[in-house]
Amino acid sequence: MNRESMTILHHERIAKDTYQLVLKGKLVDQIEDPGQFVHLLIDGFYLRRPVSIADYDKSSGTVTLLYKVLGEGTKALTRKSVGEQLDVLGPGGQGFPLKSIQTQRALIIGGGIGIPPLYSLAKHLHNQGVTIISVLGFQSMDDAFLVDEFEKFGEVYITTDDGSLGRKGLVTDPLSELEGTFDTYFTCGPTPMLKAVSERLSDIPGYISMEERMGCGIGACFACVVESPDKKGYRRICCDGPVFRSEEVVLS
Amino acid sequence: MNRESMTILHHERIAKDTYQLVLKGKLVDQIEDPGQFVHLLIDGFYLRRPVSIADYDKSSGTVTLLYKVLGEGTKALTRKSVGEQLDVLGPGGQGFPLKSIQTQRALIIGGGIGIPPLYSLAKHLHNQGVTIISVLGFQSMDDAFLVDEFEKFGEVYITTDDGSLGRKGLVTDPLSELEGTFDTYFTCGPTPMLKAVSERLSDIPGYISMEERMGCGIGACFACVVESPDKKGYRRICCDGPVFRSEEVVLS
Amino acid sequence: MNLSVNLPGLSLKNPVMPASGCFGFGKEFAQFYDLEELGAVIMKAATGSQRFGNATPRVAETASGMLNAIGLQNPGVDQIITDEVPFLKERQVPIIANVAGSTVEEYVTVTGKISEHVDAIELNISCPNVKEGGVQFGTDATLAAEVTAEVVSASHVPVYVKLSPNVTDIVEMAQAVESAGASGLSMVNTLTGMRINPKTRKPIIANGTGGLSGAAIKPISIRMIHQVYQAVDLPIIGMGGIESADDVIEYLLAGANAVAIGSANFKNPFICKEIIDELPETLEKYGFSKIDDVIGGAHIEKDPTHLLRS
Amino acid sequence: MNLSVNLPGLSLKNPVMPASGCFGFGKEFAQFYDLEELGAVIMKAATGSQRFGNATPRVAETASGMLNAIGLQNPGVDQIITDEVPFLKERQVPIIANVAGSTVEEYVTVTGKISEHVDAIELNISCPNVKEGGVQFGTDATLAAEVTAEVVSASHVPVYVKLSPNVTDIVEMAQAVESAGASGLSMVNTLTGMRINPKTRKPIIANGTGGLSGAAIKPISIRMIHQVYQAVDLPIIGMGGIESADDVIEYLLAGANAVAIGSANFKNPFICKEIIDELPETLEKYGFSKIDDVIGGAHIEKDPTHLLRS
Ligand SMILES: Cc1cc2nc3c(=O)[nH]c(=O)nc-3n(C[C@H](O)[C@H](O)[C@H](O)COP(=O)(O)OP(=O)(O)OC[C@H]3O[C@@H](n4cnc5c(N)ncnc54)[C@H](O)[C@@H]3O)c2cc1C
Ligand SMILES: Cc1cc2nc3c(=O)[nH]c(=O)nc-3n(C[C@H](O)[C@H](O)[C@H](O)COP(=O)(O)OP(=O)(O)OC[C@H]3O[C@@H](n4cnc5c(N)ncnc54)[C@H](O)[C@@H]3O)c2cc1C
Ligand SMILES: Cc1cc2nc3c(=O)[nH]c(=O)nc-3n(C[C@H](O)[C@H](O)[C@H](O)COP(=O)(O)O)c2cc1C
Ligand SMILES: Cc1cc2nc3c(=O)[nH]c(=O)nc-3n(C[C@H](O)[C@H](O)[C@H](O)COP(=O)(O)O)c2cc1C
Ligand code: FES
Ligand code: FES
Repeated sequence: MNRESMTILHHERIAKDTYQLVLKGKLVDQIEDPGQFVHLLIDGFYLRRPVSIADYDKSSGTVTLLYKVLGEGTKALTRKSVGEQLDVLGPGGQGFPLKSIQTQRALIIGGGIGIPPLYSLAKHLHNQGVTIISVLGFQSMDDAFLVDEFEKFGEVYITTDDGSLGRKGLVTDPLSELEGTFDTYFTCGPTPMLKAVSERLSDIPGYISMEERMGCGIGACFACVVESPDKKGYRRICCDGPVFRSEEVVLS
Repeated sequence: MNRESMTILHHERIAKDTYQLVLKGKLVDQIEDPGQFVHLLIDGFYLRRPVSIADYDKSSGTVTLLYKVLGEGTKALTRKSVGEQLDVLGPGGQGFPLKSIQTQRALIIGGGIGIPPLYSLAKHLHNQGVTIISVLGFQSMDDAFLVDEFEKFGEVYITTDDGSLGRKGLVTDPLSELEGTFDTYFTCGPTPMLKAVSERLSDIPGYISMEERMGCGIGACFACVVESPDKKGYRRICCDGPVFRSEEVVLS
Repeated sequence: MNLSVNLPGLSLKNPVMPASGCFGFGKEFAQFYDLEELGAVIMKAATGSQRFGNATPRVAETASGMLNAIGLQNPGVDQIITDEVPFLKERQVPIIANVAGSTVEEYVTVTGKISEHVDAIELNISCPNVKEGGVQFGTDATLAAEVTAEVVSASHVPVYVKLSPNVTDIVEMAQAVESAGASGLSMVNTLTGMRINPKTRKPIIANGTGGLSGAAIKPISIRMIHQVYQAVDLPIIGMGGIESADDVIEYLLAGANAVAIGSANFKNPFICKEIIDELPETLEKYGFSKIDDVIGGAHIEKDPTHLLRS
Repeated sequence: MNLSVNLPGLSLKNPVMPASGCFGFGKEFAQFYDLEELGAVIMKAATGSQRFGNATPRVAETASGMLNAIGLQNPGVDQIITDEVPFLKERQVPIIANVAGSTVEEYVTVTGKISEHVDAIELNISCPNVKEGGVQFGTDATLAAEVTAEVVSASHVPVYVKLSPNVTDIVEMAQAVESAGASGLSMVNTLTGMRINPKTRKPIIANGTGGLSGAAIKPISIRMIHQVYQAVDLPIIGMGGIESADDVIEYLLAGANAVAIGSANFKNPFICKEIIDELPETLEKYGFSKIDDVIGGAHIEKDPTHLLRS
């Protein structure tokens, strides 16, 4: 992990309130797994913003982030222009442990702005020859992004809250019909969704990527803990996660 | 007075730590007299920064400011680029009351970053046919600015703290040899200088332009008062000044 | 949307007013917008006779805030009544007089005089910037109750006591002035602070200490209002670092019935008007249909689940 | 330039250390720079047994600061001694243990154990984020003196008492712990605050209130240190919002003998090292030739006239 002033190569709106940001810098070299994140310092804000690595390319030293405007910080971030610098701390946390994952048929379940880290994962798995089925949930058609990209990796099911794209409903809805078609699942999204998914698929190996408000982002402040069912009793999302095996954490 | 988002037309270093900033906007129309100021909001800083109007042109709607980097706010200001916007409140305060000033031979005494408002004044007086003698003081040659411009209006005496330009010493030093050559003086600079000048020239009509830390800059908060020798007991620099007749205020 | 709020002595068309000391007596701001847009105007502090205040510098900048030690400079209550109040009276806007003093007698005299000309009194027992009086009354519950009781009986209009945040137990202070007869609370005044200039090696403010205001103090004020709302039955005018309509909602949710905006007027002289203009759509954005539904909303135990996801 | 400072139990090569709770037990920061660069390390709070802390969210952002309510999560004193202290002991850097508890007995037990392994104790009587103990000790002078006296007699090393800023009279607190035998003061802990999310209508922090830290609180801490410096004879470790070498000078001028840097480590994990590196030239810029000349400089009456103009 390092702190670097990275250069903005590309910055574009890709869906409603959703932006793609491509940064160039040396810390890309240190990325180990999909699902890790970077911690962005935005001028005028006190705390850094964690954003998942959606894609990266070590040969060109670039990393792609996809973020949604949810508050003042992400709103201010949209005003940064190509050529400007951004103070980045990263790469942080433990991603999807590619080397130890044993999967032939992966189910990817992403909700809204939880989808970006799954893109990088799906790309890697696809390159390894894994069969991929994706279920992507959005609020509505205007919020949808990365759909074409996921379709390159395999079958894609879309759900939207209002039915404006794919089927109306939640990402858990297609799960019953997909039963038996995958050996491992990978999910990221709001905590209630993660809870619903992991309860539904409790007998299948799964990896979930979590979010929590962070202080340090490096494991020192204990802001970002989640309960674990073992003796230790907790995990820090910023450094033990954000990706956990489903049985490693207690969602509430 | 108004609040306006003005456009930066020009921004350039003109001497050591000293910058020229040209802004375009409608509030230029409201400038009444040289010596008024604008109040600049710099991103990330809580209070506005008062900066004198060094020059203005109503036909093109531009105002020229000259500022020195003295702290964090002015340092941040240097990073603003041509084409960007600046949040400006102004024009503020009472300048040199051109309509009521009766002078044929004016002595202008400026110290360092107190010189800018005197430039606009000298230009106006010169256009009205007034004879102008200027005494400009700087820390050293590297800090000097506007010298050529003042020379267009008449004789110029330069003093520097280290003697690297003009004569070594204070702006008060040339005053004895200038005795009798002027009917009114106009001065702006650090308060100890204003005090020295006004004591030295106590029998001659004079106008002084003052500085003080400001809250509102519009007369509402009473941050910027200076003692006055009358019943009222005080003047607010931001709205009763910054320009005062020398006998109107008690310098300390 | 109806933004009106009714408080003792004050029928406000909206819950936003400028805070004392940050708006003079209104004249300077009248050049920017019509003061009738405001919920009310809180005037600069009035004392028994003219005061010249502290030496300069009187203000210093801090991170997301400022320090001030004006020292209650004002022309004295009589001159305020003759020279300043009439300008505000000409407008359809409730007037609140901020009353300060060094002794109980001074508070009582000023209140007796000025309360005939205004709609409410804001009793300033919390000014940290004067040598005598002021803040002692605001940090000692017994003294606070004493001066409140005297002022309440001298006043022709409801009295809102302005609490100091420089205390261990804000609830104790609120309860003390409640039992002494206050009609409302004004929360909070500034926190005592200091900045030192490394170049001069001295405090930037000539007075040494000054009162900290601005966005920096908002979380402290919100916490205190949240605490006091649960413990007393008085309406609260909330203040400290308000800069946006969202901030107003935050204050109302914590338990304020109306709000005052102080130092932000210095950044942007239009701030009060702009926030008033934005309030209706902000309320709507968060699913409120009137101000009353927001007040104290953070204390309602029922979980508005449908609102939990953004 | 010689940056060393000598305090009871602590021989510091420079006056800069990370503040408790913002640096874990050092391991995470050791990946960024050599911890031996630091004046000392203040460890995260230790309690008698393991604590899991509060529900999440535990942090919220504020203007120029943050709120936290971690709730003293830590593995307990025994595990800290076996699993955490050795890593720091391997390095040439003084260690300060931050001791917390719910009862005097817990404070005494923790101190007795951990003081055998560290250079000084920072007695945390000011944590606002736990239901019992903690902040009550820090806001009541009698209780503060009592726990201080007990801890001092249980400790093998000097005890620095960490004061809470949430009090009416900080001088009274400082004097109370001074007479109870404290060797030094640590000033200050966080100010209790709250933020409410208008979308959920609830406090952002699950605990409701949290402790405010960061640049926002610097003027309050500076003021308190300036007051306490004049009233007690103890060395002071100053903290609250330090983000630059200039801030360090401001703290030392106010009366701090050394400083701790907390939340700024989250913005920039290199902050302590960067400030230490900048200190010599910053001291020189302001005309100082050693740290000792800066400490308490704002209290010297002689006007350094030659410095008044910049
Ligand atoms: C490991 C991780 C990966 C993430 N990846 C992405 C991503 O790829 N794309 C994306 O759009 N978002 C992602 N998020 C969420 C993103 O961090 C928040 O949306 C963002 O911080 C909101 O900032 P704001 O200034 O707009 O909101 P504000 O509400 O103004 O933020 C205030 C504070 O709360 C924190 N905060 C608010 N919401 C969240 C949240 N959901 N999670 C964590 N902190 C929050 C902010 O970081 C900040 O400290 C991720 C979060 C985590 C923890
Ligand atoms: C009426 C008036 C006209 C001025 N005209 C000019 C000009 O034309 N060119 C120029 O370079 N400077 C001028 N100044 C001084 C200028 O305002 C300060 O140099 C500037 O505010 C310093 O800001 P900073 O952020 O660099 O310093 P900081 O020390 O970081 O500022 C901190 C705070 O102190 C205030 N402050 C610091 N020094 C001064 C000062 N000397 N006067 C008033 N406030 C101060 C700042 O405004 C700010 O609120 C003028 C001041 C006044 C009152
Ligand atoms: C320059 C200035 C002067 C003030 N004068 C007074 C005053 O005369 N009486 C008073 O009760 N409060 C006074 N205050 C406090 C404000 O009314 C308000 O309580 C405080 O500033 C917090 O609000 P803010 O953060 O919006 O500024 C003053 C504040 C400032 C900044
Ligand atoms: C996340 C966090 C955790 C903290 N934990 C502790 C703690 O365990 N013990 C303690 O005495 N202070 C604790 N503090 C307070 C800091 O040590 C420090 O006193 C305070 O944050 C002010 O300094 P700052 O503004 O530089 O952060 C904590 C602060 C933060 C932000
Ligand atoms: S954010 Fe500090 S431990 Fe995770
Ligand atoms: S700065 Fe407010 S009255 Fe002059």
